[in-house]
Amino acid sequence: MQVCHEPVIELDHVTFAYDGEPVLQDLNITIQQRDFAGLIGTNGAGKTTMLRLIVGLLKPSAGEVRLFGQPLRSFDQWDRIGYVPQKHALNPQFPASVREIVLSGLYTRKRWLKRLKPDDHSKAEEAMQALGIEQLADKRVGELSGGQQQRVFLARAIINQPELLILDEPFTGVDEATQQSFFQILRHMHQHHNMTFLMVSHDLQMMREYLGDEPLRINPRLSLYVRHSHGQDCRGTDIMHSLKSLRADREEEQTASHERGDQRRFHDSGEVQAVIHAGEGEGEM
Amino acid sequence: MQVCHEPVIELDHVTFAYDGEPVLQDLNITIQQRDFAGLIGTNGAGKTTMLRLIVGLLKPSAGEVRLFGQPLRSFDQWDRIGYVPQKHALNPQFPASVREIVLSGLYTRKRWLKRLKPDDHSKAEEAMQALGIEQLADKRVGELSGGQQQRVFLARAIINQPELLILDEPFTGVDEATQQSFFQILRHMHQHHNMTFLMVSHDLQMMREYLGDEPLRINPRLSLYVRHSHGQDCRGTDIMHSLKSLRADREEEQTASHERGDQRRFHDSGEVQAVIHAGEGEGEM
Amino acid sequence: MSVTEMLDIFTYPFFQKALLGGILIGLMAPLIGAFLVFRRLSMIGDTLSHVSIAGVALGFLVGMSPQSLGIVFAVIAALAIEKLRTTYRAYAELSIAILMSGGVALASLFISMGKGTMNVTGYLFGSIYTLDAADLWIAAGVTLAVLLFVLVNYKELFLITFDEDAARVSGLPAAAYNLLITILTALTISAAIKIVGALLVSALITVPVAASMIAAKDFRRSLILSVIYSEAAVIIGVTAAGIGNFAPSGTIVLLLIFMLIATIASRKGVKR
Amino acid sequence: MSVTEMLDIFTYPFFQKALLGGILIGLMAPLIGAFLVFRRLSMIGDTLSHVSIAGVALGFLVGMSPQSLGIVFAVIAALAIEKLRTTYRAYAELSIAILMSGGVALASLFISMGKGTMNVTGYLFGSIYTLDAADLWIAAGVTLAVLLFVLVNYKELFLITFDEDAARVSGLPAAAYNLLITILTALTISAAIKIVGALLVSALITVPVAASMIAAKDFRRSLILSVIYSEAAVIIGVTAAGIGNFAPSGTIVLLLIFMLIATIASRKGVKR
Amino acid sequence: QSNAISEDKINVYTSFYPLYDFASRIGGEHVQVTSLVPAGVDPHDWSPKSQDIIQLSKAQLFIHNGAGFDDWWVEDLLTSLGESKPKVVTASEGIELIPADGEGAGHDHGSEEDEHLHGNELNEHDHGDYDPHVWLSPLNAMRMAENILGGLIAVDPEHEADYRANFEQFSEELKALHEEYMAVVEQAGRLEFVTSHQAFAYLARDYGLTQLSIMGLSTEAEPTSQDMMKIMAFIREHGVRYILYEELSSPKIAKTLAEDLGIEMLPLNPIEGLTPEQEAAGENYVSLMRHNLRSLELALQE
Ligand SMILES: Nc1ncnc2c1ncn2[C@@H]1O[C@H](COP(=O)(O)OP(=O)(O)OP(=O)(O)O)[C@@H](O)[C@H]1O
Ligand SMILES: Nc1ncnc2c1ncn2[C@@H]1O[C@H](COP(=O)(O)OP(=O)(O)OP(=O)(O)O)[C@@H](O)[C@H]1O
Ligand SMILES: [Mg+2]
Ligand SMILES: [Mg+2]
Ligand SMILES: [Zn+2]
Repeated sequence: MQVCHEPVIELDHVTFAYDGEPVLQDLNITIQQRDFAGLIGTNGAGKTTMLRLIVGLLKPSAGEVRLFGQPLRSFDQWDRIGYVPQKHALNPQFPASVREIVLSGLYTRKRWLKRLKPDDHSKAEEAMQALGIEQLADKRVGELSGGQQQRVFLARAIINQPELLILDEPFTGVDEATQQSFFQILRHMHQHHNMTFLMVSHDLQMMREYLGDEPLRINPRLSLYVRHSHGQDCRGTDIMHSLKSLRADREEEQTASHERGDQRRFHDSGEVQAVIHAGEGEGEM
Repeated sequence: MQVCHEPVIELDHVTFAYDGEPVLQDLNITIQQRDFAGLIGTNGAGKTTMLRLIVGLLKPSAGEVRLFGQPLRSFDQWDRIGYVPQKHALNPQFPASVREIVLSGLYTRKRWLKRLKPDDHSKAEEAMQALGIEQLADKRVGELSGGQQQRVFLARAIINQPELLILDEPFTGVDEATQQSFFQILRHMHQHHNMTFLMVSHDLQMMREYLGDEPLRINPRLSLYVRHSHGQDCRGTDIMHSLKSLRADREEEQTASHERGDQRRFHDSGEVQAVIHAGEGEGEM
Repeated sequence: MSVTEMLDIFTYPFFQKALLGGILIGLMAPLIGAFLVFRRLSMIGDTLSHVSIAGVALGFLVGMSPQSLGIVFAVIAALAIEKLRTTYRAYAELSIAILMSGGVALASLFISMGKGTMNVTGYLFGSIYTLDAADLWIAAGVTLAVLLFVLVNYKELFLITFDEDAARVSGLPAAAYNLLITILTALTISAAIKIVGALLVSALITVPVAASMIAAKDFRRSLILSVIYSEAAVIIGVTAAGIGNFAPSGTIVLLLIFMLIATIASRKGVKR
Repeated sequence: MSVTEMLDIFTYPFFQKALLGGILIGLMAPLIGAFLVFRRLSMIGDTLSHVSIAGVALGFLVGMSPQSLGIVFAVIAALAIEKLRTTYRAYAELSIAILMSGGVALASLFISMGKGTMNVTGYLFGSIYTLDAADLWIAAGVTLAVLLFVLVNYKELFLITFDEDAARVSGLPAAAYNLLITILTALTISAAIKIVGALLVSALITVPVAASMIAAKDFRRSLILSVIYSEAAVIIGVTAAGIGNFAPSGTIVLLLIFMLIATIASRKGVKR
Repeated sequence: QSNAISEDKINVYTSFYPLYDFASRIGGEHVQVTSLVPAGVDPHDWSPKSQDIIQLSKAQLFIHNGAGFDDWWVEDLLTSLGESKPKVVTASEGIELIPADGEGAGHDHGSEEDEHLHGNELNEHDHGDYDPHVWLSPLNAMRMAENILGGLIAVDPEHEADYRANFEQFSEELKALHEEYMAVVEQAGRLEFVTSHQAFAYLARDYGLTQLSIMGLSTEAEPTSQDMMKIMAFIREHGVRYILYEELSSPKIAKTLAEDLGIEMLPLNPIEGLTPEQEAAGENYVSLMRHNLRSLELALQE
């Protein structure tokens, strides 16, 4: 097995029911390192439920979830994971500034009880720049528009540059231009940094353009689009760097072509690596 | 002036600031009967603010808003208006069923203190069918998925078949298929029923496809796509009827063609009727 | 104790009045309580009773009717709560906490200024065993007022409680409605507290609603269920306290809390 | 009264102790209060003090130390609140209201079972003018404990208060943290109540935080500002009450509320 | 009740009204008496103000009731004074206290740590164990007056003679009151009386009466059904025609019984304070006890 093919997310015969109402049944999914997995499904199909099971906010009624090969029960490397939920528990009157919330993406297990360093503040600055909210840094989050708020939570998710980024409808309310540039950052991260993605979206077109047209059916209502990356890793480790390379790309494009829609088509020869045994009774435990 | 050209929404030198921070300045916009107006703008441009000004949830710091020709202060025909906000004040533990919330779309001024009739219940049934949530009727809204909840609020907005429907990012979290079918219902209503629409969306493509490619700039960050309809009115008045005609359309399409994307292009010879005098100092008061 | 002896209690007028009064308040409290709890004002009963003390103390101090001043203070407090509720719209319960502090502080100030005899608390707290005919009539009036208000305005109350913005956009005069709810709340609660005591009223406003919202999926059913919880607790509680010789209010409230815990346990709750 | 006469009050040991005790509690209360208010537990001070009464009454009844039982009850109540807070996660303030009813009901039951005078409340309520050296040491200890806890765990507390799910996903042992916060809250509040009285503690937990959240845009500043509000009210209030001979707690709390109203008025609030 | 400390008089502070009355009578012109807790204010709702403490620290004598009535805050208050404490007199000292539970079976509190020091005060027991309403019997009042006399003499031996003379005079009045009570009891048609709260146990003991109360000593407790039924049974059985009630704390319970049983209500004042009207009418402890006697006389008729 190649180094990059280690499983990052494994659902092993996972079943879940809310109050006796089954939502997910006997799910077997493996997402590997450097996969970009897009989860698509109708409303109520169980996408959010699945993501919450993966990050441990829900406990499966049967089966096991493993992250980076470790069962969730004993998993403790939460700094390797970033998660943007579908809905935020943001109280509009909670006095927290954009900067504070973005910084809180760094408050992971490893850093408990440690003070923030100047370096951390520049990371926050970069993350905010990446989402175009650097001007809003000192505003109260509750006073932002819906899309601006979503950008804050996206900035929080990438500030830590986690190895696995789990995004539940991350573009909700975000304007077209920011969607494009953020997705490009994600793509750059996917292709040139050792990162794995699991993303829910209803934007079929955007998903298909990057992830190809051959989804894997998890069950009748859920399908997974996966693209694997073998791109060369680049040395830059800061978000700013992704942003710069993105900007360079953009300028290139702008000088090269003006045709709309073109900038989206970046297909490379990614092979689908997700292993899915939906519905099967066995599978490697 | 033609009968269908009566102004429905008029912003007359409207200015608004939050806590001294100006958001909208000297806005002059007129949306007329049977316009389908799409409001597009970057995050934080002031779209939601504008819609909240129009429905009276915010008061302009200067200027006047008129609905159906009447200044907002004295406006009282709220049953002619439907509004779906960007964010819902839905507490997930509030015990309200889908049916109750959809029915609450009928609780307009005219019906205060009146009991609901059996007719009203069948209207609710239709509205729920239109959004594909009839199976969820007796579930608690807080227990639905994000997209399902949004569908509930869309159903509530159309149950009353208002003359003016104001939608703030109505497709948030709604799956692709439902987006399509709901947008088709809206289009049918626009073309064949005397209805006016004001809709905010970040889905440029969907907007452009129906509303054309020539937006009116309101200010550097906001633009309005408008399409006017002169379509023949049809007699049906129930939502079910829109749905049925939609289904008929669909079947037709399905037999006629299989090309993706095609079903979206319904341009008819709508002329742009919105009158915009952004930034001008005067204009008809 | 033989069964006859046990049933003997039902022949006592004070007990009959307690049962009747309890049934009336037990109907009214959760009906108005639902609209308070879902506005995050579940502690309003406790707060109004504490603020009233300030009014009563002031009444003694300036030689006006303590009881009327107590009610005036309750109404003013309710209006202040309504005002603060819009300021803290996302933390509405803060309005209650602020008024609580302010009310107790005023009371302590007035009490410390007072020279005369003021048995301040005595003016406020009733007990379910000490109802007289006038109390019963007031209880009946309050209950009827609340019942009519809720029945006639059910749709409006639902909408304004569930989604105040939507209520405004559908033309409901929200400010006027809020004012009406506020004043009715202050009046009925302070009347009820005077009759059966603050403990019972505060609990009957809150706990049945807390239990019913776990058990019911829709609002109408939750409202009905809360009345059922409340009446069951009152009837069983008054009877049990009567036969078993416990403090009646305490018994009713503990029964309610027991019913709440049973409801939560039976539903097991939604796993987070 | 001449200025010298006015300043004379500062020479009295009881007044010096009041000032010192007030400054200590005035530091500690809003620091822990912020994490309570934003969890919607702003009434926890009132509730714990009422629940303690049940413990004290039980102490009298069974002949155990009333004061220790009072604290035990406060801790149990805080744990129950934490449990109910997850059941009513979207209406967390309901957990407070339920415990309030339950606590008062238990107290009424125990009191009515006891035959003695049960000077129940006396065990609970201190006054800022009656501090002794031991009280000051306890106040200092409580303040130090809270200060250290908040300083050391600032990031964790911010995250768990702002977004509990995010805290879990970033690996914070949320359940353990919640337990820790809960128990620390119960202990410090019940200690502080015994020392300076329930009125002052409840108000200092809530009102400065309510004012600062209106004035400050970020959490750190709002926390600092709440301490400034609180200390300003304590120092000015204790001094004014000392010179003007008013009830000290009442004066401090009314000053706080005045500062709150001034803050709201100066900000005019965001129009809805 | 002037608040100022008088330089040329003995400054006496008392915790509540009857002690104020007693101390004024005995101290006469030599003393300036102030009552701390305003009459009738529940001590729980009261907290001292700065002048209270300052002046208390300058006072020569502080008299409080004891017997569980005011100990808990007196103790806090006194410790807060530090060194400059006045002499403290516990007025109930030496009176044989009645255990709080009417049955007389005291709890065993022996093992309990006594956090609430009573300093120089009387009983080792936790408060709450005894009925604190000692002042409601003229005989006890005499004993309390004696204690106050002792305190005054201790702080101001110079005027011992005057104090003794005043005490004798007051004592005569109390004796006269005692005689009147004896006379009423002698002519009584019955020896039981029914009250709302159990505040008159000392009176009952000293005059061989039986007090039947609906509720115990605590005003915080709720009546239980047995409380109500027992008293009703008693009233019916013995043909009681009057129920004695405390105007301020519990009129409703008495009212309920009176209404249900068709009997009458008579006020019985626990004399914890004076209303402004009573003060204006020149009432005092003795005159109020006479009013109580009027009610009692009616209640004790056959
Ligand atoms: N309650 C508020 N207090 C202060 N400023 C606010 C408030 N709400 C919005 N704003 C500011 O007003 C501007 C306009 O906000 P609005 O919500 O109207 O934007 P929008 O166009 O709807 O954006 P989006 O596409 O993100 O929904 C933003 O810059 C925002 O920061
Ligand atoms: N708290 C809950 N209690 C009970 N049922 C729930 C709860 N949350 C979700 N469900 C149900 O579980 C199913 C899956 O919900 P989930 O949120 O995972 O859907 P989803 O795929 O994310 O949908 P969407 O695209 O709308 O976000 C839905 O049918 C929903 O009604
Ligand atoms: Mg979802
Ligand atoms: Mg918006
Ligand atoms: Zn039609």
